[in-house]
Amino acid sequence: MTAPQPEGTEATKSPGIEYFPKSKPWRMADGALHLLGMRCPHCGAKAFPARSVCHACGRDDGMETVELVPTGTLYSFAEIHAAPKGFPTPYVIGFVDLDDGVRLLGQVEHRAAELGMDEKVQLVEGVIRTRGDGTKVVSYKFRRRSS
Amino acid sequence: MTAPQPEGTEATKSPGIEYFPKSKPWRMADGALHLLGMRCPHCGAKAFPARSVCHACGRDDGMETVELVPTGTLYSFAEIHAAPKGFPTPYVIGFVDLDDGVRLLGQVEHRAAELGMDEKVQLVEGVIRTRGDGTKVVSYKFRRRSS
Amino acid sequence: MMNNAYVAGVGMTRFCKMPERSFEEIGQEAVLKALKDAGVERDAIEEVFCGSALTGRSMGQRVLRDLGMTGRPITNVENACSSGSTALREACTAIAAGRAETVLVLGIDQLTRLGGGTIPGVETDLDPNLGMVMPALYAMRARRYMQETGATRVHLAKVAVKAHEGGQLNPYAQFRNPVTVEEVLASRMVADPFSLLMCCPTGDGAAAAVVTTKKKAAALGKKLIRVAGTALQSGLYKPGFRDLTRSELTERTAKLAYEQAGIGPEDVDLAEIHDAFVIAELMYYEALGFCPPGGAPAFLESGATRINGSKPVNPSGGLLCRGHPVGATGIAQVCEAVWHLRGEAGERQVEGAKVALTHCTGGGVSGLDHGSCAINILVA
Amino acid sequence: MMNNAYVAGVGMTRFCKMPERSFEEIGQEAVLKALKDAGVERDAIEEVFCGSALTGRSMGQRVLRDLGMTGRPITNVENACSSGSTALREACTAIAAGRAETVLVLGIDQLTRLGGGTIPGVETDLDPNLGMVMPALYAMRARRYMQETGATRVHLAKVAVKAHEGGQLNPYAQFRNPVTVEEVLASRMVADPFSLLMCCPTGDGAAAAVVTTKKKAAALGKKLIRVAGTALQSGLYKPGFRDLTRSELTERTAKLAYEQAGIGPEDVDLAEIHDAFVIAELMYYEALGFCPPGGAPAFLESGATRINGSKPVNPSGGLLCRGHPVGATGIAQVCEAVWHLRGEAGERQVEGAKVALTHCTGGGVSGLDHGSCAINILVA
Ligand SMILES: [Zn+2]
Ligand SMILES: [Zn+2]
Repeated sequence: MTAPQPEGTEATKSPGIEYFPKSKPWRMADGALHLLGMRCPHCGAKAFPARSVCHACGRDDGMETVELVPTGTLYSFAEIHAAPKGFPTPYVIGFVDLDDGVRLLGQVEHRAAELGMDEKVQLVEGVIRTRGDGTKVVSYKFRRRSS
Repeated sequence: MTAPQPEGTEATKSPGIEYFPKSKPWRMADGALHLLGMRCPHCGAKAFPARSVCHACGRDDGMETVELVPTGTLYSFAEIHAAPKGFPTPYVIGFVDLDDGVRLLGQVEHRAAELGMDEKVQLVEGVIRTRGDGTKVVSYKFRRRSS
Repeated sequence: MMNNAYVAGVGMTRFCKMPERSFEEIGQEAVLKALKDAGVERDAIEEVFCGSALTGRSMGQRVLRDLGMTGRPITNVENACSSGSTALREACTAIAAGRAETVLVLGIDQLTRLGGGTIPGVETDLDPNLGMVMPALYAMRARRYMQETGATRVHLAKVAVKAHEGGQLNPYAQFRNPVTVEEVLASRMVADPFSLLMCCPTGDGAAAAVVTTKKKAAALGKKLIRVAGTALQSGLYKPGFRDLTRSELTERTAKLAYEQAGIGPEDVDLAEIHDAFVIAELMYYEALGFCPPGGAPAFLESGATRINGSKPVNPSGGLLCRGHPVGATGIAQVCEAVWHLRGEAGERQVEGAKVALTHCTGGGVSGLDHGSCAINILVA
Repeated sequence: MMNNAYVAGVGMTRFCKMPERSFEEIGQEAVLKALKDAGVERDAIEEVFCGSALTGRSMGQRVLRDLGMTGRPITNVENACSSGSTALREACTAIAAGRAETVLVLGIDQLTRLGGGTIPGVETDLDPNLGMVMPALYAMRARRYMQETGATRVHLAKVAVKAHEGGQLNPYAQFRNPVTVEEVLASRMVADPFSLLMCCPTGDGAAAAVVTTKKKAAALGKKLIRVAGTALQSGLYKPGFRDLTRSELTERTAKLAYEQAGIGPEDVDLAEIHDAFVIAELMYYEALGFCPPGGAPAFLESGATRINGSKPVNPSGGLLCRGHPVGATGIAQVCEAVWHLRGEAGERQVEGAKVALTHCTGGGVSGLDHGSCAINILVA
């Protein structure tokens, strides 16, 4: 473990695992990963990660933390062959528009040749990199929807 | 050896030694260290290290490389107790005005309590730090003149 | 604001990998060349702006020290790839405000000091932690652009081929060789659909310009070249959908620059644009108004943007071939523009050029098109 | 240049170690406070300048993104300890040139991101490679100053004691405790003759100001506070002897600032100066003209520079006690000045203050007094 973890998270129970972001802003339910984002009660704007000021209307009171939907559409992707240390090449990274309108960047669990544009994907948990000491960094990733 | 050395310097013969600056801009003669500086043939200005433009008159032709005198006067000094890695504390650093007018910063081979202001010093070669792999970094330093 | 600043002199180092030189030496070479080109002494410089992104702190002071040129106001600015152009904009503003009459602008970076690889991200941003690298952002733009316009990887490769047509004529360029479509496509994959020759190289370099009032510029006797427009903008934040085949930031910045200069894209004789990756050149043809949205592949194939075409773009070789020491690029573009406007660009001269546009954009920040974009319009 | 910019609003975070917060959050807190203090909406801001030295790149863009405040010109500036003040000077110039009417200035750094210890030097400079650290430069100044003036370590300690007199009344200060001469002398040795409490702490923080035209400031209804002088200079290179007990750079910059404002040191009601180390405060009393050369120890002992003295200096606690997140300091000084000029400084209020001076200097470059110095004069 290279980084301190908040007490009670799975990370404290699984040596060799670290989450990114460290605050683990998601909840697993029925095999799907639900990211915790912001919703502005004044204008309805959503964003990820959560924050206390609304980027859209500028209000800084009462921002709600909400679960984003775990499904979306792959807008575009690239297969990376030259990457910083610890990211095992090749890997695919893509922009996904979640069905509730928030766009996310993240790794996609497939090779580029297997993917198409506008493919339906879902959020899953997975290893995104390995640190020098062997620690696996776990974050949200995308997987093609079987259905 | 962590750094490439120009061929034929002592460094290539002494593993575990590295010079700073790497170009080793000095010559040893009669036990004294003569730094190689710049002299402007147009206005007479001197500076260390050597460069191809005169800071004083702005001419950029014909700058000469000259040996600076190895003796000078300690203008002020401080004894450092908190330093970056590899510099073994405490050590003393001081400003020395060489007798030909160039001011140098460098380590002084004595504790602060042994030194006085305006003390006469001379340039010597010595270890200024030790790298993580044990390599000694050798540079110019100051020593009180016995005479 | 009155755009009343004139470029009186320019100079730059060759762009290439120079790990054996200090950044101070690299910067000094560009400064001395610009002073000589302008025909001014050191003391004529009242202020200095230095744009750099990745090399160090107090860069202007460090470069100018051994030249005996400190002792005046030196302001270091950073705006990623637009750092050099941002410095020029501040210089023009200092002149417009009457704060100074003659100002030195330096752009510099030494990427070989970073130890190779792609440029590191800022750790608090999500994207680099998730595995994002700058080529991938443009690669995703390219994949979507190809899907929407029908462009192919051959079109992408042709951008690199054109860049090398210019670069091989440019003594300041990092690469001096011609390349073929086949060579570009066959180079090793970096971020699919981009192969290595579809990405600008890393390297070192500096570029400088002396900017002054009309009166002083006229007294120096060089052809008068006015900075008729100098616009800077930052990207709009969108946490949701964004059309990655368009650059809202470059479109918005270009509109402001054209307004300032009182011209339109049709008046531009020559443009130096931010082709950090091949798709960038195509996207920015459209964002700068040189061709309609989606029309860039055909516009490229028409030959319009070659040196002897109707709208020459990147005769220098651009970032793809001249190279891209980040903070230096904006001022290198100004050097190139000035040489063309004076008729001093040698073999790569765009004949009769009277209006030149320079464009930089960069700074990867999640949710923005880019951190910043700067566009200058120079008029002879 | 016409100095016609007014400070309409200010705000800052507490300065302290905040490794658990992102620099974006820290900066946003300061920005929102300044906007609220000025009573302006986000959209009123036409341009942004962000001064920071050590934290990251495209800092302004990163801080403003989640506030939905990108999409306008953002210019990042760096001048070591003078980064924040340099940003203010560019903002005032943009207003003077008519480029913008209402400008946000942000100063920010998060030194806890650096992993502790003294601030790293730039590797191409000789000094840090030879073992130089910033406290040692000032420690050498102090040793020479003591030899030439007869000042003692007790005088040095009394500077820290005075700083904590102000800091303990300042809710934004990193330290809120009083200290005694004995405690200062007994703290652990850092760079003889300096013990720990003679050196400013490292920490994190941000400060922001809204600067605008007289007309807009008046419409906002706050007391009018004009930036009557804003001067920036860089140190002169001397490869030979230099009198380290004087600061040629601060003297030169102060002269320009006083000329711009049409005042002299005798007119200053309150000064926030760069006491990064105790000797700095004494030297800068002299360089700013508050007392004659060599007269600083007696001036300090007279009590003149305490909050209720004839020339209050650093009622905030200064760098020694309020703290010094490098890029934030210049704007924190402006916040403090504005609060005093408005009569809003609470327990540490300098009564009846009409003219305030802020002073920063820093950037270790071998052979220069400092890389840069910035002085602002604010007049109510
Ligand atoms: Zn809202
Ligand atoms: Zn000379």
